Amino acid sequence: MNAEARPAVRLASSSVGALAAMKGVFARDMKVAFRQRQDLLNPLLFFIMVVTLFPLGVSPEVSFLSEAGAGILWVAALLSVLLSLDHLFRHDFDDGTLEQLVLQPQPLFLLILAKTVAHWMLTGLPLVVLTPVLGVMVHLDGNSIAILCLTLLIGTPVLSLIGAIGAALTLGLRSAGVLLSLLIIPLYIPVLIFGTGTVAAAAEGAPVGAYLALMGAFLMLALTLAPFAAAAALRISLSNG
Amino acid sequence: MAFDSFSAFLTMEGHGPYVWACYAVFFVLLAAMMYWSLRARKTAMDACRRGYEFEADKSKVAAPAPAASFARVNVSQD
Amino acid sequence: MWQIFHKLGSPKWFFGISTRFMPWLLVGGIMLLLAGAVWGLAFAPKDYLQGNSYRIIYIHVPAAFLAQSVYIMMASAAIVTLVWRMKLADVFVKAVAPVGLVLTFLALFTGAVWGKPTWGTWWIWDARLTSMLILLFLYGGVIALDRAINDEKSAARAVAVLVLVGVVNIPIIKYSVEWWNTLHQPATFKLTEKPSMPAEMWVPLLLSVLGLYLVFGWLACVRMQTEILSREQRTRWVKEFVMKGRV
Amino acid sequence: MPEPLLQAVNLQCERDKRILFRELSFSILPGTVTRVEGPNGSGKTTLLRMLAGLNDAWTGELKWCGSPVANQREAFLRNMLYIGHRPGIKPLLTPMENLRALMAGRRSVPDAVFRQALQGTGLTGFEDVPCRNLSAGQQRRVSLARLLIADEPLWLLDEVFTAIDADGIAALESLLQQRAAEGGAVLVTTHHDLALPGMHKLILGAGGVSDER
Repeated sequence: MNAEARPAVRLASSSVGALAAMKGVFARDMKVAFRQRQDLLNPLLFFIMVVTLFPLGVSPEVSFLSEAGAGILWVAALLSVLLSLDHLFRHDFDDGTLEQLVLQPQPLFLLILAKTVAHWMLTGLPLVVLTPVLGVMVHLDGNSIAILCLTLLIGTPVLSLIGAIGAALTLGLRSAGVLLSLLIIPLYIPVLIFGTGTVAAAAEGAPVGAYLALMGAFLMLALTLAPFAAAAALRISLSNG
Repeated sequence: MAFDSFSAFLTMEGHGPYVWACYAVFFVLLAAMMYWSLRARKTAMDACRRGYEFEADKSKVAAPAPAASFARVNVSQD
Repeated sequence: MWQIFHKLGSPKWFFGISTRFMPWLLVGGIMLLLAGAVWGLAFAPKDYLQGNSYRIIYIHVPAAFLAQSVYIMMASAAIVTLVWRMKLADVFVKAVAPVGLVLTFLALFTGAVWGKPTWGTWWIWDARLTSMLILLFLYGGVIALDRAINDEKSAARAVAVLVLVGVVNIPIIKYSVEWWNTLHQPATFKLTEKPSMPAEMWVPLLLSVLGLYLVFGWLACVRMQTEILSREQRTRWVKEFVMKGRV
Repeated sequence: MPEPLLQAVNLQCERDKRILFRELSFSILPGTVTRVEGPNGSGKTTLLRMLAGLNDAWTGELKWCGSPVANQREAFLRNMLYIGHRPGIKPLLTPMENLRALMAGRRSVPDAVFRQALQGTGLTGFEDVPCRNLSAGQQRRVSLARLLIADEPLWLLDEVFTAIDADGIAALESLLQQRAAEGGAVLVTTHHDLALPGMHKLILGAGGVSDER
């Protein structure tokens, strides 16, 4: 066969924009989640149950609860996010869609960012919405509840973003769930400290603007760095699998 | 010397047990870590040596791995 | 340039050079460490505030100092692993992580024991002790991840990512823990912060810090050699070293 | 001689201290079908994953249209289609939704085209049924529907004939041949007895090469 007989190869040069690709990832994750609505309730139920344990296990007294309430809610929220992280990449990894995600001609960290945003909308955001109800149940006053919601609103995306790194690192390992907690909890400590500290400061009547700004800085830092680390970790885990 | 007598050195005005316990744990753990590390290296060397000797043995009777036949294995014991 | 870099990263080269230096590291390290300890225990003057319990400083500070700088060293090696894929760098991270864990534990243990005569309690949620505890968790995570991944190349790179994420977090953790500490309790006097230390006090401290550095160097060499032996078993030079005892 | 699409120079891959292959060099020319052959454990899947960029535990050089893949990752990915062991299909989504999600990061394709592709793979009537209600072969067909609309010149297909019936296999074979005639390049691994006229072969040795370096 001579060369002229072959049709020339046509190389595709343009793909869709990164934003459209991110939208596609986000829309797919949302659709999958809503096909299994009952699973969306799990972190919320877990959140409520952990909070319930404290009045039962420590003390139902108003003075204790109103003092410790913000911390209890923050720890419970942190644990529920942690619980949901294992699923962030696992199902995609098992059915092969994660390979196809990595092979999209797009910057991987942006796709991971889209996935993380979807994860936050499905776990972190509902927790924030539920917080006022639980805040009333642990006798927090109105101002504290408002500040608490605000700190959770800024803090839970950070939890999802840092968690994505851990989920990517432990992908495909046995006992990945426990390992994930071991890796991620130390990294969650600053967010927890500032989240509860802000509420405590507000309860003492101190201005909280600076603390909220600092938490916002955490969020910005996590938004810029975490997707890169998660993308690197994901490539390593896929290479292994 | 910061102490008047050897017994004062040991008791350190009541702080002796804390100080000596710290030093003991520190040096014991450090020594243990050094010992373990040395032993691990020796184990690794031995494993290598065994590997080479096994290889040397095997090369004398180098036979290609047989192809899979999927023949049933007779397990009857009569 | 690249040739030199490559040579520096070659396990064979490392094996030769480290075998030559190790006796010096070991002897020097132990001598310095013992000199620092004897001087600190018997000859340094008593602290007017804390009495003799402060003598724990001569092992607490070296352990705490090393524990933190080992993590920084691991982070530097992690960058080298990820960017240049130098074999020695990930051998280093894998080899020294358990040493870092033990040193962190020692810093915590000596800190706690020191706390008993000073504060009257074994454990206090002091900023330094708390961030040491978190450092212990970070080391634990690194070791757990390394053990969980079978393939050693993937393990090295995954651990490198984790160490780097951790090192970005360390200043944040330190800062937040200090802030949290001031929020919950008024600052009492700190264990190791002295307005001014007379030379008879800090010279032995310097000796023991240096000594522990050298002992750490020796430990790192031994453990890296162990790791290299099992990784490079199939190369000719390892075979020669194992069978004939020289590189 | 046309310029090779993909060129591999001195590939070496080691897995769990075992060298799968080394000094492996080959070129993939446009207009060819190449079958990767070798016994179980010889590294066929690993090779394909390496070429696709999923596995990076290897040394050597990979060139796309003459320059290293690493320098033009996105351009390479845009022109490469990989279908692996795992079909990449979400069981909770319908075939239509799956195809949409798979193509979302590549190019925009109207729904009518997806429907046509699904019909082409024999899934008429199943377009909007969740994939978990489909059989293994049908799920495989969903991912193969991408081949009917692919504009990527390089296809890497790992065991794609698995769970496909005899008629389907025959149709797929002619699809691969047609693609090659159009100027595409196809790399397949299969245990099915694939024999296309003019097919190239890439033979990997038995695993366990572990002599001295």
